[in-house]
Amino acid sequence: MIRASDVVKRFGKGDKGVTALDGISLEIGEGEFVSLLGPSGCGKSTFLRCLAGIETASAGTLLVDGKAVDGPPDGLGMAFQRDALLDWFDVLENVLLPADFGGKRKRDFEPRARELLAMAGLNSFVNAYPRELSGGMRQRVAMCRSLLLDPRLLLMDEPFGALDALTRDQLNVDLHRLTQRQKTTTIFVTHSISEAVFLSTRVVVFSPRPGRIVEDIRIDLPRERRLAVRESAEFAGYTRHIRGLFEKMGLIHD
Amino acid sequence: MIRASDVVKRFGKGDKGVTALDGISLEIGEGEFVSLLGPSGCGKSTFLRCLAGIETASAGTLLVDGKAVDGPPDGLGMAFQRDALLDWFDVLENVLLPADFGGKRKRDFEPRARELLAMAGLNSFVNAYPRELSGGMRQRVAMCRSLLLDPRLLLMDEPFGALDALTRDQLNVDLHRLTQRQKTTTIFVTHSISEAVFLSTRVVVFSPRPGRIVEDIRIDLPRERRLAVRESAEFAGYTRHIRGLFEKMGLIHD
Amino acid sequence: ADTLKVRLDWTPWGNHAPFHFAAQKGLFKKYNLDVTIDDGNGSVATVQIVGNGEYDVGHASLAPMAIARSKGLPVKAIAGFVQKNDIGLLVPADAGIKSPADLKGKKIAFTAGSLEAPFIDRFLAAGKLTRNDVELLNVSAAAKAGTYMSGSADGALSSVPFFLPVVSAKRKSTSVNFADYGLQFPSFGLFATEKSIETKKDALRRFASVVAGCWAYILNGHMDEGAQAIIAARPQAKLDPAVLREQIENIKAFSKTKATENEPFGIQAASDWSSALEILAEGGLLDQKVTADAVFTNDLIDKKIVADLAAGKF
Amino acid sequence: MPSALWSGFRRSSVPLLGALVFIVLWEIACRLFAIRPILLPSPTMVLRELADSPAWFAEQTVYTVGITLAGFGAAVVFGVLFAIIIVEWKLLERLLFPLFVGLNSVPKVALAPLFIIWFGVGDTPKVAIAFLIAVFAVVIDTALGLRSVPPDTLDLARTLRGSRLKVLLRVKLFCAMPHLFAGLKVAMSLALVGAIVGEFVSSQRGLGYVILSAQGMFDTTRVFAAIAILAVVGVALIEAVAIVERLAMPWHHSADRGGH
Amino acid sequence: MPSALWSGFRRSSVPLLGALVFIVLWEIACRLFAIRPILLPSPTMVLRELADSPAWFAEQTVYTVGITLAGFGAAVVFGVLFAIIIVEWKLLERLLFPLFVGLNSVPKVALAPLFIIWFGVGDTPKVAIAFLIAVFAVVIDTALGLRSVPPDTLDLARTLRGSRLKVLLRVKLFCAMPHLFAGLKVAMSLALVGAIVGEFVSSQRGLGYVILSAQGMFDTTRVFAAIAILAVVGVALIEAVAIVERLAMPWHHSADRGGH
Ligand SMILES: Nc1ncnc2c1ncn2[C@@H]1O[C@H](COP(=O)(O)OP(=O)(O)OP(=O)(O)O)[C@@H](O)[C@H]1O
Ligand SMILES: Nc1ncnc2c1ncn2[C@@H]1O[C@H](COP(=O)(O)OP(=O)(O)OP(=O)(O)O)[C@@H](O)[C@H]1O
Ligand SMILES: Cc1ncc(C[n+]2csc(CCO)c2C)c(N)n1
Ligand SMILES: [Mg+2]
Ligand SMILES: [Mg+2]
Repeated sequence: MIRASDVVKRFGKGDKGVTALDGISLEIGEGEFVSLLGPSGCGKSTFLRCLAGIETASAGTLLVDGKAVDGPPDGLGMAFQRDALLDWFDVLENVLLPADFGGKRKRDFEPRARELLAMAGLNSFVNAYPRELSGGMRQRVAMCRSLLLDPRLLLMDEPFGALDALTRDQLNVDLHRLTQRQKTTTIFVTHSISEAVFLSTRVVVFSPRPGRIVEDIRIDLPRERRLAVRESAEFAGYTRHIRGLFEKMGLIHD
Repeated sequence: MIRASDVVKRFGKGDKGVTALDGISLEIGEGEFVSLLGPSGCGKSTFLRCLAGIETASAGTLLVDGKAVDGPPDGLGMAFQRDALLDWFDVLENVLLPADFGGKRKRDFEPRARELLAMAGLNSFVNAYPRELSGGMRQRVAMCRSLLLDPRLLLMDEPFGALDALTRDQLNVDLHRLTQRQKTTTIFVTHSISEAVFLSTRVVVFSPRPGRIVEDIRIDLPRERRLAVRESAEFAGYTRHIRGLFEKMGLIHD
Repeated sequence: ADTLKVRLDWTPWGNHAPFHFAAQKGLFKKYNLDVTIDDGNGSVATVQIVGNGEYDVGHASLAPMAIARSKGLPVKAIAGFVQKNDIGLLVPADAGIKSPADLKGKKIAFTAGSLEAPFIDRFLAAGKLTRNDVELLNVSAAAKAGTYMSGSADGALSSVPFFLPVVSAKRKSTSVNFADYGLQFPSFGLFATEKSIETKKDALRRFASVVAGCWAYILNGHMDEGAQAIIAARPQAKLDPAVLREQIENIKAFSKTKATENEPFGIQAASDWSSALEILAEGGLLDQKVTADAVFTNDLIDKKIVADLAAGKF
Repeated sequence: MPSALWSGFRRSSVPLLGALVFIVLWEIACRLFAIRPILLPSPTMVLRELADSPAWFAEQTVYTVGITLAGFGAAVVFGVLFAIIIVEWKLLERLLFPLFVGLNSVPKVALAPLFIIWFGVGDTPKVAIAFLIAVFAVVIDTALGLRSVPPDTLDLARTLRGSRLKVLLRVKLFCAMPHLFAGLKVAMSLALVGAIVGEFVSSQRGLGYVILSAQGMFDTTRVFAAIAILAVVGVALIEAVAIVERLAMPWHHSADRGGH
Repeated sequence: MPSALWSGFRRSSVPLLGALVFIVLWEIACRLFAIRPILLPSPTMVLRELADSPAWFAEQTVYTVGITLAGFGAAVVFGVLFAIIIVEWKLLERLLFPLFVGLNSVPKVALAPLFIIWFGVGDTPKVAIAFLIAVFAVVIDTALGLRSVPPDTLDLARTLRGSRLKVLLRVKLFCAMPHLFAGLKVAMSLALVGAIVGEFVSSQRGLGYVILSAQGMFDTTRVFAAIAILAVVGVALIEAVAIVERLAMPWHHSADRGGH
């Protein structure tokens, strides 16, 4: 579904410029769930933005469904790192936005929106304005919005960064079920190694800026995952391996 | 240093109102490092904002240094959940802002600012504008800013939420050393149980909205902590206990 | 030399000939005066501004000056140059309009705030018409000519000597004059505040007399010289000498009344003023009763200077 | 409720106080320096003038306000549309905006005579002048507003692949609203001035006509009576815009609840 | 560098094209309908008029621009200060703002003769009129801008316990800048109109005087020559504001780099 070869992204020019991505090559098939892990500032968000067609790569080719990306692809759902809620709409309207923009009748999607909000534990905030929400609540609204139209390609940039462990676990389970059922191709940026391993069919680890792929790890855990899988030895193996990769990249002095 | 009794905070009026904090009583001594843990939307940020004097409690008393809070207390450093960087200043100027606002000569604090930025791994972005930074880099700048003047009271609202495990560990160590050395009284909101245990002298767990204190746990680990402490049995005991509290609050279905 | 600041009624037109002529001939200097001449934008503004002491002397239609006097502005006429009412209705020459009676159903442009406005009813009444028998269009002074020449109006009320020459080039016109229908009051002349009359009496006398003398000289067959003097003083204004000359020529017909016919130029008649004040009062334009002696003085006309200059003895 | 009434009263009493102080100072100055009424009438004289023929003044005011609102309405409709066009199509901006700025720099007072020839002497030229004077502020402020969408929000809109129209209606217009209303306030004030200028050029009615005719007769008191009405009408019209603004942006209120 | 030149040329050629089309249409209309020059002169006639005495027109233009800039400068200084005052002190806002709105609604054209009496016949009354006409837009837009600080940023400023002055200088003014510049553009355009209105009332120089005296001679061609100059000057002055705007907000550029 996605094929990146030697994607380079530079911001600015010359000496003062910053190379965010430096030769990313990656293939992602239909229905895969790929997590991107990497140090802060390594270019994960930039890569998602290139895929979403809101940033253009400086070099290399980036194909989605065999076509070069030159704008947001069909059936895209995206959750931004900074939630990007619209202050002037209430929570429900924010979630219904993709339907509205997609030219669909909002009324038809209201049940779906309410269902997603309920899943995210926001039943009682359906009619609140974004300014009245806590940081984690905003993130959850943004997540619901990205899921509203059952996207074929789901790009999520640290959607659970501001959530407590419990809510996060809950949403991990829900997201896993959802993407499994719909066979959604998902690219998921996170800083939680266990979250990445739990959710993914593959985990891609980026090096510090300029972002390069350090390793592309296939996660061979059962397709259907329950939280209990995190107690398994394989799971621990994967997380340990990834943690090792991180430690090799930088040294922690204390 | 801090004494809260029966602090209540309600937003809005009547039926449509939301009770964010419902009877918080808490005492925090000089030099303590207290982490607040709790589900998303339970009122952690609201509590910090009340302490910082930018939100007024609806009921109850809140004393800092024996005085009722009616504005930001002396020697306050605060890192907001959404970084609150100023778009029109570059990174260095953003970090120097507390000096500037405090009526001090910016030049005197420039070495300190550069030192903090270096610690946060941002040496090469000293003169970048906030728009050119990644999410995690913005958070780190905001953290440096809160530390610039060696505050007596440090309030941090999920300062490391957007950081990868490695950078996070590094900054945990650095923050621990810093607050230890300066005996900074710190109140620290996080969603990471292990981070809370690692850093804190006490961990306070909030219940879901309306926020109440579920348990106030003293962390009896050596005053000086190294990362290795996380491998200790006591450490695991604390994290397990806290996780248990969370699980009692809500049930994860999968 | 005594300095005098003069404000004129309008932007350059034929009416300004004696001022620029006197300056050009060095007559002000000769009579020990240092004169600055500023253009204006309407008699009303000139009366207000001069009346409040910004200038030493003003040149404007004197009827508005009398009205201002009655409302408490301490101004007085010191010379009368255009002593017949110059306001009239301009109509196309081929329209067959000879008197107000012919105006039924016509569109007439006028300017609110200028002196024709309060007398329109009485002008129409002279032809046994009322306001409802015609269509009155209020347009600003600047828009009047365009409205008239483009045919949007069948007639326009304005200063005849000013207006006729300019529009005639494009639309052959004649005038029906207010003065011929009982609406007689003085038009352009010099005036000053009582204070400056007191403090600068001598300088003002020389000034008024020089201007009056020059007017007499110009109207006495030296109209081209007058026109040329205006053009020389305002070289960039692209003034048309033919139009200026015609304006000056037209003014001549309005310059004297029966009562002043044989007086030196600039001298005003108390009888003229009394009847004018009556007419103004009937129009409801005067607040307090004013007497003729209060609104004018002939003390500031030095007959000798006027006579000398009128005779071309510069 | 009585307390709400009381606070409402206190809220409006302060501006009234400001105006009152101004008027009293003016009255005192007039008496102290014995200023001639033809130069500057005292407030009591102006009030007496107004009290003498309130119905007539009201009639003139209604006419002028009508012209103002018509010009303002046209400026809002055209100004917003033009702003949208130049913001949406860069090329059209480069093509049309300088032309628009140029045309706007032409003083309407100078063009007014032509307006009468083009539009006749009815209400149209007055509305046109009010419109022309007011429209620039609407265009500039709306264009700024439409461009003030935060980058994050623009990115979101792009990924949702909404039609330009949807992005405009759901995102840009909302972002533009505070700016739009600032522009509307300036425009309202300018439309009122424009209506007066229009009436100066040609009119049989309205406050502009009142001012012009009164000036011609040195009736400064009446001029100031009309000016006083204009001041009050100006405040009322702008307050009306502010009320619409508050109604149109409920989400701004909810922010107030937070206690900032 | 040559490519930069070329792109600069292309960039400016589009607006020129817009103006050119407009002028050509106007010329064609004049010839086609044989419009009398006294009603509407053709562009060629206007150009010839300008070419006849360029130095003189330049002199008048310089004078008018001087008045405009003086009035504009005063409006910026006073307008920004007034906006700061009403934003910083709620009570002063309630006290002064309605008064200000009321005074602003008074048409300056009606007050103009009084201005001469108050300020004399020099440049001051003209500058005062330009100032008064321009200042409202500055106040409204700056006040909006000063109030547009995001809540997060306000919270930050409060926790830093900076003096009000610091908050103003480091936060509010920066937030206000885009709004301020929108206001300045409107104000610049109004100051130009104000200078002309001022020159109408009393002046021996400047483009306003040119228009007035040309109107007196029914020299419509010259009126349009002055109007044409005003249009060009208006575009230039507003472009100048836009250039200062770009220089004053470098952080907005850096955002462009991101490719939004
Ligand atoms: N608009 C921009 N202009 C200039 N540089 C930019 C811009 N956006 C991103 N960068 C740079 O690109 C690099 C990668 O940024 P990116 O946001 O992709 O990081 P990230 O991996 O998402 O980090 P984080 O985990 O902290 O969000 C950073 O060094 C950043 O400074
Ligand atoms: N300005 C506001 N207006 C109305 N309600 C608010 C406002 N700010 C916060 N709330 C409500 O108060 C509650 C607590 O919010 P708070 O931001 O303190 O949560 P939090 O514990 O920080 O959550 P998170 O971990 O998601 O950041 C939430 O239910 C939120 O909806
Ligand atoms: C464009 C224009 N400019 C000047 C005048 C001048 N003017 C000279 S005398 C007179 C009448 C005064 O009673 C007027 C108005 C005008 N008419 N139109
Ligand atoms: Mg990122
Ligand atoms: Mg929070």
